[in-house]
Formats: sequence, C-alpha cells, structure tokens
Amino acid sequence: MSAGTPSTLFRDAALVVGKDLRLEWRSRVITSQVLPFAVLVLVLFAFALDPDRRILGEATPGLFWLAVLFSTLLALQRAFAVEAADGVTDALRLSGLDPAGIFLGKAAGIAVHLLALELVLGVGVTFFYGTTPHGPVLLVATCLAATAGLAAVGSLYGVLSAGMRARDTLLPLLLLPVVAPVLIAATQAFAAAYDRSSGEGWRWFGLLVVFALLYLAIGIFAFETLLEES
Amino acid sequence: MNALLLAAAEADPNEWSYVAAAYALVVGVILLYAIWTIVRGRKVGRQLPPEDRRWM
Amino acid sequence: MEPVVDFRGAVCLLGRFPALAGVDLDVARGEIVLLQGPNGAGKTTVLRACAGLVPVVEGDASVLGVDLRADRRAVRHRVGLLGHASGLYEDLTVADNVRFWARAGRAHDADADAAMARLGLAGRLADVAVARLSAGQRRRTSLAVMVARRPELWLLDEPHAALDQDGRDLVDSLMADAVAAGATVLFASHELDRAQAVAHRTITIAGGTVAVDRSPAGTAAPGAPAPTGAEPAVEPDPEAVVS
Amino acid sequence: MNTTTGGPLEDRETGSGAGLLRVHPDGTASPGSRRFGIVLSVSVVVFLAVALVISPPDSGAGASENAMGEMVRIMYVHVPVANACYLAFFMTALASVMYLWKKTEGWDSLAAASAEVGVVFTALTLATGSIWGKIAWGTWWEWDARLTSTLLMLVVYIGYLALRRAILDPVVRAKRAAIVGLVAFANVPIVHYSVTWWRGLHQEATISRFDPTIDGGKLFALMFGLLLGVALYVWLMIHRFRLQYAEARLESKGLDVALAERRAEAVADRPQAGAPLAAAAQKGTNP
Repeated sequence: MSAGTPSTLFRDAALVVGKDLRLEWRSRVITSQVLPFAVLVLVLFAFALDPDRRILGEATPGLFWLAVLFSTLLALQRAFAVEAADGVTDALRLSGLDPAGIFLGKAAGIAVHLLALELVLGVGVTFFYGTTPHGPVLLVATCLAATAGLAAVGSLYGVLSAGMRARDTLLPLLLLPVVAPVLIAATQAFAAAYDRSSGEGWRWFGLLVVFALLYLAIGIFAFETLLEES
Repeated sequence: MNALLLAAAEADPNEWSYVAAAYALVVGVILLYAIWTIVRGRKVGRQLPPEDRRWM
Repeated sequence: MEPVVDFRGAVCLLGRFPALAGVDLDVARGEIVLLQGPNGAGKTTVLRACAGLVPVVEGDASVLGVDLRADRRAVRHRVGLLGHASGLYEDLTVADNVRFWARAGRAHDADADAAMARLGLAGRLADVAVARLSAGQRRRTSLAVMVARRPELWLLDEPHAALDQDGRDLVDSLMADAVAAGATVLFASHELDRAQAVAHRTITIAGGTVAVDRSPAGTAAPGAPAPTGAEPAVEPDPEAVVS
Repeated sequence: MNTTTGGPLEDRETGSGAGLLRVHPDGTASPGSRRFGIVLSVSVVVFLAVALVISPPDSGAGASENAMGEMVRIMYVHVPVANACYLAFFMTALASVMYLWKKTEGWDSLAAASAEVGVVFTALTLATGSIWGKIAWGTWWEWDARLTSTLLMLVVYIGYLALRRAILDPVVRAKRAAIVGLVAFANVPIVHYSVTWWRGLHQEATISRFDPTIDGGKLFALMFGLLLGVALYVWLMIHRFRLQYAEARLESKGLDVALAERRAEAVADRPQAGAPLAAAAQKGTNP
C-alpha cells in the first residue's frame, strides 16, 4: 500500500495511535517509569542549582524543556522497542498499513505521552521552583508546537535507529543536536510568557511551527524507506 | 570591549603565537588526514583486484 | 491458470550471504506445497522473498502477478506470513492483537472474533496479555491473525512447531480450508510425515537452490517447473507419499 | 603511466617530476591526482608565504578601533576552511538526494566520503575560530551565533558517521544514511536562525566580527585561501572517495564466488536430504 489516499492515511494513523495508547494503558511503562523520571530530573536540577538563590525560578523555562528532552529520549526508546520486538516490524511491513500513516500514528502517540509529561512537569516547576505561570495562551501554544516537532523528529530517528546495533547510545547522539533549536525556541517562548513579553515569544512559536512542519513532511516521505529492512 | 580590541591591535608578540598555532593546526591536521586517507587507501587497495581499481 | 508464485533463477542476499542462489519455483493457485530441506537451506528465505520482505536481486520473481523486482511492497498485504517470531505486541492482549492486525488488513472485528473462536482463543484467553501466553498459545494467536486477514497466499514457516496434537490437526484443517476458499499455501516443515500427508507437492531446498521438485505425478526433476496447466485442486495421495 | 608534462613548478620543487608522478600500485592515487597533489603542495607553500609574510597586517584604515593587526591572518585560513566544510556538507546532501533517487552505490560512497572530509574541516573551523576568539574576546569560547551553530553542525555530522558505522548491511546503511544526510542539511538553516535570534536577544552588542577593511593585499590572500580551500577539498575527496569506493567494492566482492559456494552446499546436502524422498518418489510412480 505504497500510495495511500488521505482517508486511508488518517485511518491508519488513528489505528496506530489507538494501539499505542491501548498498549500504554495495559503496560503503564510511560506512566510508571518515564513520568517519575521526569519529576526526578526536576528534583536533581534543584540539587545542582541550590534552590535558595532564585536561580531555579529564573532558569525554569530551560530546566523544564531539558527535562522534557531527556524524557522524550526514554519515551522514544520505549515506543520503538515495542515495534522492534518479536517480528512486529515484519508484521508492520506486511500489514498493509500506509507507512506515512504509521509515522503519523507513532508521532501522535508520542505527542500524547509528551503532552501528559509536560502537564506534570508544568505542575512540578510551579510546585517545586515556585514559578508562577503567565501568558497561558503562549505557554499552551508553545507546548503544542514544540511537542509536535519533538514527536515528528523523534519518530523519524526512532525508526531509523530501531533494530540497529548500539541504538540506545546512537539515538541521543543523533537526536539531541537536531532538536537543539526546539530547546532554544521553546525555552525562549516560555521565558517570554513568564516575563509577560509575549511579542517576542510568538516569533519563537513560529520557529517551532516551522520545525514541526518540516519534520512532519520529511517523516511522511521518508518513513516508507526507513521501515524497510533493506 | 573597544579597549580590548585596541589592546589587541598593538603589535603584541603574543598575537603571533596564536596566529602561528592556528596555521600549524590547519596545515598539520589536513596533512595528517591526507596521510591517513592514503594509508587506508593502500590497505584496502591491496585486497582489491586491479580491475576494480578503475582510476588506475 | 496463472501461477501464484513464479521464481526463475531468483537470488536473495542476506547481507553479503546469498541465502537463495538461483531458485526456480512454481506454485499454482489452490496448491498446498511443502518446502523441506536441512537447516540453513534457504526455506525461510524463500517464504520471506514470497512475502516481499527480502529483495530478489537477480533473476525473475513474481507473486500473485506482482513483479517482486519492480515493486515488492505491492504484494505484501495480500499474503500472510507465519514466521518463527510471533509478530505480536507482548503487552497487548490476544484480542487486542488480533483485532489490531485484522483492522490493519482491512478486516472486520467480526472476522477477528471468528478467527479467535476457530483457534480456541475465545473466552478467558482473549483477555490475557501475550507476554503471559505459552509458546503454543502465541502460535495460535499468530494463526488467528492470519485467518482473520484472509490472505491469498499463505506462507507458513514450520506451522506445526510448538503446537499440541490438537493444534497440529487444526493447522492442517486451516490449510485445507484456505485452499478450499481459493487461497494457496506454501509451507516449510521438518515434520515430513504429517506435512507430506497434507501437501500436494514437496519441494526440497538445499544450498539456496531447488534440489528436488516432486510433482504429484511422481516425477523427480531438479529445478523442473510444476505443471502449471494442470487443474488447481490436485488430488493428493498421502498414502503413496508416506508409505 | 604518464611521465610527460612535468610543469616548471614540479621540476623546480622536486628535481624530477617524472619520478614523483609514479603512483603507488595499491593506493588511491592516479597520475592525474598525483600531479594535482604536487601543484597543490607547492601552492600551499606559496599561500603560507603570502598569508604570513607578504600580506600586510590590518591597520584598520577606515576606523582605527576595528584594527585587527596580525590576527587578521587567522581569517585567511579560517574563512576558507569554513567555506570548504559547507561545500563538503552540501555535497553530502546532494549525494544523499542522488542516492535516494538513483539508488547507486557511487552516490552513497560520495556522501560518506564528503561527510568525513567535512567533519575534519568543521573541526578546523571551530579550532581557528576559537583561537581568533581568544585574541579578540580574551576567551576560548564565546556563545557567538556562528560558533555555536558550527558546533551543532559538527555534532550532527559526527552522528552521521557514527550511524554509518552502526549498520552492517550496505543497502540499509546507504538508505538510512542518505535520509540522515538530508535531514542534517535541512537542519542547518533552522539551527542558524534559532541560534542567531537567541544570541541577538542577549548580546549587549555585537562584538567585533570578521569585518576588517579589505584591501588589495588582504583580499588577494583571502581569495587565494578560498581557492586553495576548495582545491584541497577536491584533492582530499578524490582520495577519500576512491577509498570509500574500494571499501564498497570489497564488501560486495565475489558474489559469483559466494553463489557457487552456496550452490555447492546443495550437492553436498542432496544425498541425505534427497535420498529418502527419491525413494518415496519411486514408490509414487509405481503404485
């Protein structure tokens, strides 16, 4: 099914994302492992940066997104270990699912997990670092755009390194420099929202949208090639 | 900042050593890389039948 | 009668190793063909090549009328492959798995439920996570996925392995039903007694080539094409083969 | 082997151009690349003389506060090396696209070779930029937009080379590397914009950039350097590409031999595997 129509594309994407959410519902790996890890990172930042000196409050946007980035790596490894296990990759190739649909489905599943993570981390920084959130519209918009970008590029690199020797060490090396712009843009947008200078923030939001669209497009076109064993 | 630049503009003998280091680094690294490439080429070339070395 | 599988000098590489070193293979619609041969002979690679998973790099190969060298993806959703691996999500239940893969193949939930019932997976087992299943129960789940998807060509790699007596009989009857419904079966097995009782024809693979192609008429001819002009449902004569 | 037309430069430099032109029988050199290499090494010597001795130091003719003095000379290597690294990564991206289109081994080899040469040039760009920064800013590293984005680019392409090492199957490796090669290049402008805006927000003022007053002697040195940088890239690529190509040949070497060996297994296997079947077949013929 190399050339799927838009309707089969979204049907297949919905099927895959439904499967991934059900899988998480049954296994609770993200909920019971990645989520606590993310909160733990917040706590470790506090240990490293001495909570009394107001550094935490000022650095909140950056620490928040750094925690998201680290958690993304774990979530990705989980999301693609599932697809690489026990002949599932072959089954996917034979399934008749549109590869672009699989890509969108995986990305959507990861995005849902990341948004849940960001919600918890958002509460976490307010609670632990004493940061009061401002500019809720910009904050939410930034989260959505950044998450879309992270999920798209993450799915692309996740399948790329799936089933490969040393994939657990390779994935961070490949992914982190590519998502550096997301870290910069999302941090700056958050900082703008916290400082109530949201005009600057929307420019960063624009960059996040461009990033997300670019990698969604690359993923849709490249996933078919990447899904192949040879 | 301007003061810093002005200071740099005076013929500082130290400045020459930085310039020399930069040139030595560039020339040295490219030379080493070239030698390494050629050595690797000979090693691989030895295992390859001559008809596959089409540039000869 | 168009052949379902038509290989001419097909070469497949696994990395740099020629797993298939020039295979000539014909399977007509409605046939049940057994592949046998020693370990590492290339049986699994033949099945995977038929499924469009392994690229054919030399020779000609077509499956269900699709030229594998031109586009090996086009055939995939029309074949079913039961490999050594289960192809199931460990953390999902039996019912989750069968329904997901059935839906992916454009089948309905009703097909999935019927397939689970046929494989004896309805009821309590349906809600058990695959990770908790025994090897035989996983095999049944994989077979249920296959049944639900109703492929035109069944590719089974040692389908009897890990199954109990009941399960083995079930596999045999599934193959017979599939052929009765117009599908074709190509399977590899080491249990020759049972397999030859079901198969219409036995092909011996060795060293990545077809060593013996024993057509139903009983003529042993290395690499000879099967009589494709024959009627689809060739009468098997199990007694003659097994005795 | 071509032993004629040893130019005056070669003769002066070596005494016997003919002897130097003889290439190593196993190596990646050809008479053409050998001649190119000799011209190149002479040019490097001439360039060093021009850049370090002949060209004048920057006196800041226009605005005296911008004078860079001797450190302007770093620019004559830094800019060409940076230029060559962009050229190399552009070539990797181009070859990646061509591989995805044509699916031929040669494009994959070109992409791989160019990425490695590019990484070497990028590392040198960073090193020379950092040395320049030590003089201009007094620190080895400043979170300057260009330095930062170059650093990220270096890490991205180191990842590309690591990916190539992690995959054994040549076809899988070529396909995945091509996509990464493409993504890496698409990422360059995004990194550039994000880092530029990022620094633009926080830097109090743009600290002196590479904008000395360019006049005759300095312009000549810079242009000479740029030309030499491209020529060096081309020469390194000739050897690196041939090496990559030879490795690829070696990997796919002997398909015929492997096929023959594989078929021979069948003959060895036939007595055990085929015999009982043949017996059964005989029974089947005469029921």
